[in-house]
Amino acid sequence: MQVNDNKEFQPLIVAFCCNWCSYAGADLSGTNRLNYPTNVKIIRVPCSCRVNPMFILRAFQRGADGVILCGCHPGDCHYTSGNYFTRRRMTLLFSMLDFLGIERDRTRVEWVSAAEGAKFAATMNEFTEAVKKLGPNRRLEDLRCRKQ
Amino acid sequence: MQKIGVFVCHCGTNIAATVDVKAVAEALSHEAGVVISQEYQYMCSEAGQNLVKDAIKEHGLTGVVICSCSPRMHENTFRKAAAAAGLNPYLVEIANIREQCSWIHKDIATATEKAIILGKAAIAKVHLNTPLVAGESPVAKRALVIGGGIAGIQTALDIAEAGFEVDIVEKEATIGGKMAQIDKTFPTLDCAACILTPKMVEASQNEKITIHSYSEVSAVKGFIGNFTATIKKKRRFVDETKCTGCGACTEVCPMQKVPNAFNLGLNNRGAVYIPFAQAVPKVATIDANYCLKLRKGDVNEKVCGKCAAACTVGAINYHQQDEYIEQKYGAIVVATGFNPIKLDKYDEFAYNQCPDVVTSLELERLMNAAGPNGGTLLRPSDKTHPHKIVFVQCVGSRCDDSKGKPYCSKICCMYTAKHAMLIREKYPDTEVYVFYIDVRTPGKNFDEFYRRAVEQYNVHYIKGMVGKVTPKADGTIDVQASDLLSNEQLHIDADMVVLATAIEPDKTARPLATMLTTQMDTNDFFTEAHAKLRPVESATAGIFLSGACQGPKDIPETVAQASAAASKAIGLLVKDSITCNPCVAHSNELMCNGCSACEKVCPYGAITYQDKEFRTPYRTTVMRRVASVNPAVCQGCGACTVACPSGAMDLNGFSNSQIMAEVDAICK
Amino acid sequence: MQEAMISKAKQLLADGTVTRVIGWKKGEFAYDITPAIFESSEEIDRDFVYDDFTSTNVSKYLVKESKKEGKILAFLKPCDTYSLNQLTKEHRVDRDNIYVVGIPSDGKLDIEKIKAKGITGITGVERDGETLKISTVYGDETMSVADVMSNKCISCKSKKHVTYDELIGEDGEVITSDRFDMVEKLENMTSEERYNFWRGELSKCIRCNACRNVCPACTCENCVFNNPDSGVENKAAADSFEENMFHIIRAFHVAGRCTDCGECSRVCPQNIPLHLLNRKFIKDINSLYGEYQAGADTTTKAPLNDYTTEDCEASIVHERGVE
Amino acid sequence: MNAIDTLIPHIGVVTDIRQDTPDVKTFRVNAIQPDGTASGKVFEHMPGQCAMLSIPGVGEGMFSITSSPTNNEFMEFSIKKCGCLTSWLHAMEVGQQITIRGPYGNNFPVETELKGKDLLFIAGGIGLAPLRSVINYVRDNRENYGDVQIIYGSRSKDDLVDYQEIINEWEADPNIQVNLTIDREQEGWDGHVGFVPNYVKELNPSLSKTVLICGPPIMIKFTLAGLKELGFTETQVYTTMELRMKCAVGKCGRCNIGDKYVCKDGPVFRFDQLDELPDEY
Amino acid sequence: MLKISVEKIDELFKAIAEKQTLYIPTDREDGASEYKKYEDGMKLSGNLNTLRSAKDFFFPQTENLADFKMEGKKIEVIDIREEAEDFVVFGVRACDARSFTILDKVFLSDPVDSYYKNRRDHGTIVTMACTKPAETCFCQTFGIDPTEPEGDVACWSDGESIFFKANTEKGQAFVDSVSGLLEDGDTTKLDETKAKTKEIMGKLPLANLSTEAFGGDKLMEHFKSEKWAELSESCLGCGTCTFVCPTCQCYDIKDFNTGNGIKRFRCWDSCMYSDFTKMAHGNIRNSQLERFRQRFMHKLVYFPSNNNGEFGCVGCGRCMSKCPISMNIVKVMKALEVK
Repeated sequence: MQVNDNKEFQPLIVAFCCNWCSYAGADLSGTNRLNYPTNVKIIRVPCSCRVNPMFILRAFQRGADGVILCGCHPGDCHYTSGNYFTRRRMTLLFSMLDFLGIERDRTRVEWVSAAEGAKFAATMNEFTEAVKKLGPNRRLEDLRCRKQ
Repeated sequence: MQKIGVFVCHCGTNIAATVDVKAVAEALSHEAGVVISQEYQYMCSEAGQNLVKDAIKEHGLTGVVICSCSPRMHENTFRKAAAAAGLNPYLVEIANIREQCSWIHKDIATATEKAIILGKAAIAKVHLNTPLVAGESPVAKRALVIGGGIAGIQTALDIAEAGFEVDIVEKEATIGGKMAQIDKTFPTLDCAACILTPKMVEASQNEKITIHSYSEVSAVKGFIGNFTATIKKKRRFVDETKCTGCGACTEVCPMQKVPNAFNLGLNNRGAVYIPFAQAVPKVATIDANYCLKLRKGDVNEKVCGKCAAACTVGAINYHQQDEYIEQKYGAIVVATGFNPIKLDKYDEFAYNQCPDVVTSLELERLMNAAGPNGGTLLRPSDKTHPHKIVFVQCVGSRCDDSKGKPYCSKICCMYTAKHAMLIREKYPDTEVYVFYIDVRTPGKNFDEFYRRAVEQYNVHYIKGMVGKVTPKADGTIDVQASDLLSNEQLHIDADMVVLATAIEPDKTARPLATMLTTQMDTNDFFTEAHAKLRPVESATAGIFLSGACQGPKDIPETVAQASAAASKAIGLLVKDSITCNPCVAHSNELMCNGCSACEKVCPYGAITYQDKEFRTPYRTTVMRRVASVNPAVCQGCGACTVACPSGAMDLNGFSNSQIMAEVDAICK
Repeated sequence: MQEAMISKAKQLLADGTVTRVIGWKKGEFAYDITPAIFESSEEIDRDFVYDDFTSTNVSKYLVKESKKEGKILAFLKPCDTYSLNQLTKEHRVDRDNIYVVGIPSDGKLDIEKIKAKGITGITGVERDGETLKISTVYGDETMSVADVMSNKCISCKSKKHVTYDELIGEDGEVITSDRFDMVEKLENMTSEERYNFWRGELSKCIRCNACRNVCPACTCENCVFNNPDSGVENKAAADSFEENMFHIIRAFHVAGRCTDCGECSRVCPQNIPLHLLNRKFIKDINSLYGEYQAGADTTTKAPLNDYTTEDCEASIVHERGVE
Repeated sequence: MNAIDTLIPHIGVVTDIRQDTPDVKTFRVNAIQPDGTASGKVFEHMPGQCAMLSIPGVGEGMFSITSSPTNNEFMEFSIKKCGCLTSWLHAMEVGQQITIRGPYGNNFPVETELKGKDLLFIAGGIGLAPLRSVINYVRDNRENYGDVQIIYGSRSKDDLVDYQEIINEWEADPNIQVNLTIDREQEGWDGHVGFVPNYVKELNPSLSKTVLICGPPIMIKFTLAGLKELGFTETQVYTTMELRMKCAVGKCGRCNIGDKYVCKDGPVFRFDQLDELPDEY
Repeated sequence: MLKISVEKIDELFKAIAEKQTLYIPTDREDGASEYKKYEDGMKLSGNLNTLRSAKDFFFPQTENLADFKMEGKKIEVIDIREEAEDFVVFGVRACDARSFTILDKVFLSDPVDSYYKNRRDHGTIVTMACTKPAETCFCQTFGIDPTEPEGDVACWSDGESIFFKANTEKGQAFVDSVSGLLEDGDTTKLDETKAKTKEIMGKLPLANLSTEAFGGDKLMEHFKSEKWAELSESCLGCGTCTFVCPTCQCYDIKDFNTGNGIKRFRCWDSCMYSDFTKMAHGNIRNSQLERFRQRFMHKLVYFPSNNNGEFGCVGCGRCMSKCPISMNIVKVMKALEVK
């Protein structure tokens, strides 16, 4: 959690982006100077299917307020099928988090192609706003890691 | 202790305008393990790279973090620079502070703060980077082409032309495939045999090409550059090396009631046969299901044996056994082709009841000079000349029910136009009706061809569906249809009905795909590695796709793809070895459960299992099934790492601990 | 039934079909039954038991036992056969080295439920049809069997054996149960209510690992929670996050593989309804990817190792149910 | 709360690092004085006692203190690289702080049973580390002991721990007999070649000696058998056990073998004592 | 003897809770009882015993030992210990009360564990005599009389009143602090209750369980017994028995990196766990047999050997009812005592 001058809650968003589509899409939104908030920090993975649920939990444990996963559009996976596995895994994981009462808007999967710089920026803006509304992650945080 | 060097790039003002690069370098210099933290105008310039190289040498760096533009831009640049300075290139990490920081943020304070965090994440990751060495794997200089139709022949010829050995495996007694059965080709109407058979001969005479006819691939092991295939040469009871193809045996065979498969059962042949006059290899084959001697069970019994007696070179061998050949290949090309679908489910077209309802492929044979009627179009039932022929389009194609196929078979519109035109030209007294859903003629000279059929040859094209085909007592066939344009019901008294039957991949394709660990779509067409960019490669490295096994195609498309697949294969075969991507998965055998979850999600078939002996703490051993990843095949997607419940599977360059370290650093 | 099983076991031992038998062994009281391996007729005569309290699923023991020399006879209840099939599918057992005798089960009793009725000092339990007679040092008690049926049996999903070499008695059918009712009830709560419910439950966890160690799907050579390199290793929940994480990851790792045998909840010393987590996954899989019963066969791909191009998007989680 | 708890460690600073063999490094550790300088010892100890060293976040492990108690300037630890913590320690540079607590365990009975005795030290590989403390203690109190003989062997010349000290000090000491051996012939080695157990038998030490032995389990096993053949009894032989512990104060239960806690009742045992323990070490 | 009427127990609780933190056993939704911090309206459980033992109060499942700050090559140790606040644990049974004696022998022996001692110094244990023992009870095997519990203050109920007796100075201070609510009472009915309980004790199935075959002198005999293989064959290697046991005290020390520093904490560990003795150089107990044996040998042989014959078990019966496969110390004792 970052606190800026006007003390508005600034969520920490971790975005896992696949190397081939979404990371390139994020680059493109940079190239096109499309703004999105600094709250979003991107981690590059080869494919969205590399993202283990453990990584997502880890992010929440360490103080992330939202986690978003971006990959190639279904059918466009560089590895042909990776994002299909991602889709099932994340659907089930998010459903479980929801079942445990973790706010469902803290997690999201979005397909962003290398050409969709605008979509990337828009998605990040939207997601950050959504998480901002939820306030700090309290239900899935580790108190030991909370910043003073 | 790690010695990490951090290099922050200004990128002119691209970064420096919104990120306080000095502050970033300063902040990162305090991170654990960082021994040098510098900033520079243009890191990617030669001077910038030298800065990195010098620091590596001077400080004995064990890791390098470059805070600059996207790794997609210059990761390779910096990796090369590191390698030049003697540092393993995979000990370099890039923090993307341009595309994903300076270019999207405006506020210097927050952008700088973010850049520092991204730098810290890269440092955290590089702490856990391990030197990776790209492996090399030798390439066997030989290709296997599965299927000997026009696709397989063209691929084999092209590969042989480039100087590599090629084996064609064809399950039938001759190569040639479907094209050999076709009469004329659209849109030029030249004779198929005239253009195909020379190619067949060329293939048989090419020193680099070995044709295994009447054979199938029974096992494939290995991976790109290093496949081992087992080829089963089915016994044909004729010694190929002796047989001259004279045909004497076929003439003396007393069993002449074998449906002639080449003519689609429209006439009969002997139990010993040569499929057609220009067959390659031109060698006789005995059909054991019909041969009087072989059906007896005991070949030593004195039954028939006329063919052996007639053979002057002693090629007939009733004792012949299946033969298995094992061969190493660098590349495999799949060219298994297609077949018309079975029409069992289409009772409405009376295909099974009425001999005068034929498929288009059957019509090809009926019209072919080498066909059952010597090229005169006669009704199969009474050998009379048909005066009214109805063509039905899309039989089994573009179906949304389970009877047929959901896709368009692509070639039917054109060959029907061809058939209609040929019939009208040869038999002007014959009326031709074509019932279609819509006519699809994209292709060079295709639409002109179709229009010629309509305008010049007066073929009656009727947009509508044929509802029912009923054979009548007088030998004619009642075709009940609807004309969608005039919106009326029609009844046509036809002499013949020709069904443009959908085509489907050959039945051998699916087991083959399993053997090759390649992917197929739900229609059993092989899936290409990328629908647009890698249309002739399968997702499994070293396996290429040629012809209709990948999707419906006409002859020119097939030949084009065959040559494309050949060139891809050649591109592989010219290499002595292939460099493997070192960022691949690897399994920790001590933790592996052998549960096969990873194998199930691997799109490349890179994971295999073996039973391995492990020592227990009690000086005994235990056998355990464990996974191993073939680094030459693995492409590094990481799907397996998540499927693995025990965490035995991890990915080089993006390991669990590396990604978690990045998460930790970002969330700190 | 016990007699038939004993004579079957003795027969198979005598004719050399098997060298060992896995079943259940009598305890100190009427209910404290332990899974056991018998190697002789004498041991079987002395200790073998099959009654209302033999609820332990012995399939998991076969991971180790089937790798030993000599075939082992396993008496499996219908639900246990699903576990065995799943283990066979995952190559965790050597099915050829197991002789499965399918045995019927009309539901097992839960001693905790009996004790929860305030009954203590139990010296004997006798079943007479649907009535249970319990003798205690404080006098005798009677109660209805249905009242103390174990939870996993109340929501029984199948009386059918999906794998066996031989059956004793008639095989049953897959049955429809209301096993998803509680999951649904939770789904219909608000997010806050669900959160409070699960905090209440999971905060009871003492991380004894009984759920994991009894689970037939948890047969990893080295569990991620024991592996210091996995990044999630932990021994005790030092924070509520770790309580959540352990159960989320465990449920996720068995998702699509859990046969819903109910052992996790049965053994939990803190009575946490852990099976609800697994059932949530099962329910989701069934509704999103088509009915799937883990262990029903040994060939079908597990739902998480499979996909279709038409699968729903993860956003479905945001669209359905109660916020 | 101001009660002292041994679980709360002190800070030590690594002031010198010596690469002894390819996988053994010896670390010199000093206490941090109130003025921030590094000097002196963190605590006093007896020969054979151990200390828990740790890098917070990496792990904590028990190591023998290899320097002699008679050394008042610093403590030393010879550590072989074999796991996560030791790898980290090996990667340390001078100036690195570590946490240290102790001393733990019992010691070789240098002031009681061993006093006045002829001593024979037998060590293999890193097994010299715990004995070095005793050897130097004995050298510094030479008048209290009889003959002193050291038989030390390793895989190769490069694997001899403290080689410089051995040749410069021990071999130069007229009051000590040093016998070195390496497993296999090696260029530049003109000393004895052969395994320690065989060498011991060859040297046929006097039965008057009390033996202190430390090394790999297999070496200890065969050497002990050899000593018995020569006529030694178990009451004459001391060893120190491997250090698998966590709390080091006999409470966490990890090093419990029979009714003994290695961290508290050991690590030094006489062989006749070990006979009374279950074979779990 | 001083007493309070059962109806007024809430008043007593309130009075205690006003001065210090009070924990009482109370029923939760699933019928099991557990110790909870007393709040108004909370009811004392009628169950024989709590699901978890009372050891948590002095030896919690996880506790922080120290914090570290790391910067460059520097390490800073932060002593996070704080003086504990006074608290009362009410309703401890005789078995659990004895467990503190056993835990004291471990944690208060040299070197004293300050974390444990801190809580011990500040905790007052108020025990409650049993009236309705269960079949799993075998405290009498270890010389514990459930009708005469130990503890700082012992309590008895005769159904109408609760009687108090201070056993220690701390206990006396506690009784004095609430003496305003207590009155002198007649113990006739209580003596009857005690007698009745004693009678039941004699009838319990495990009444005759004996420790005769065990103790420090039987070390090798039992260690080498062939029975361990059969006893341990179905053990799952979970920690249920250990974690519900009032006397098990093995622990692990771990570091947790919060991102801003290191927290060193200790947590319960179990000798039944496969990685309990796993260290960088290997594992000394690789099989479940060895680990299973260790746990019972420790309670029945090793501990008495070091503690004048006192056993490491108090017969509370928790492991008997909670073991997933119903293997337990009683079965072990019965198997081993047969020669």
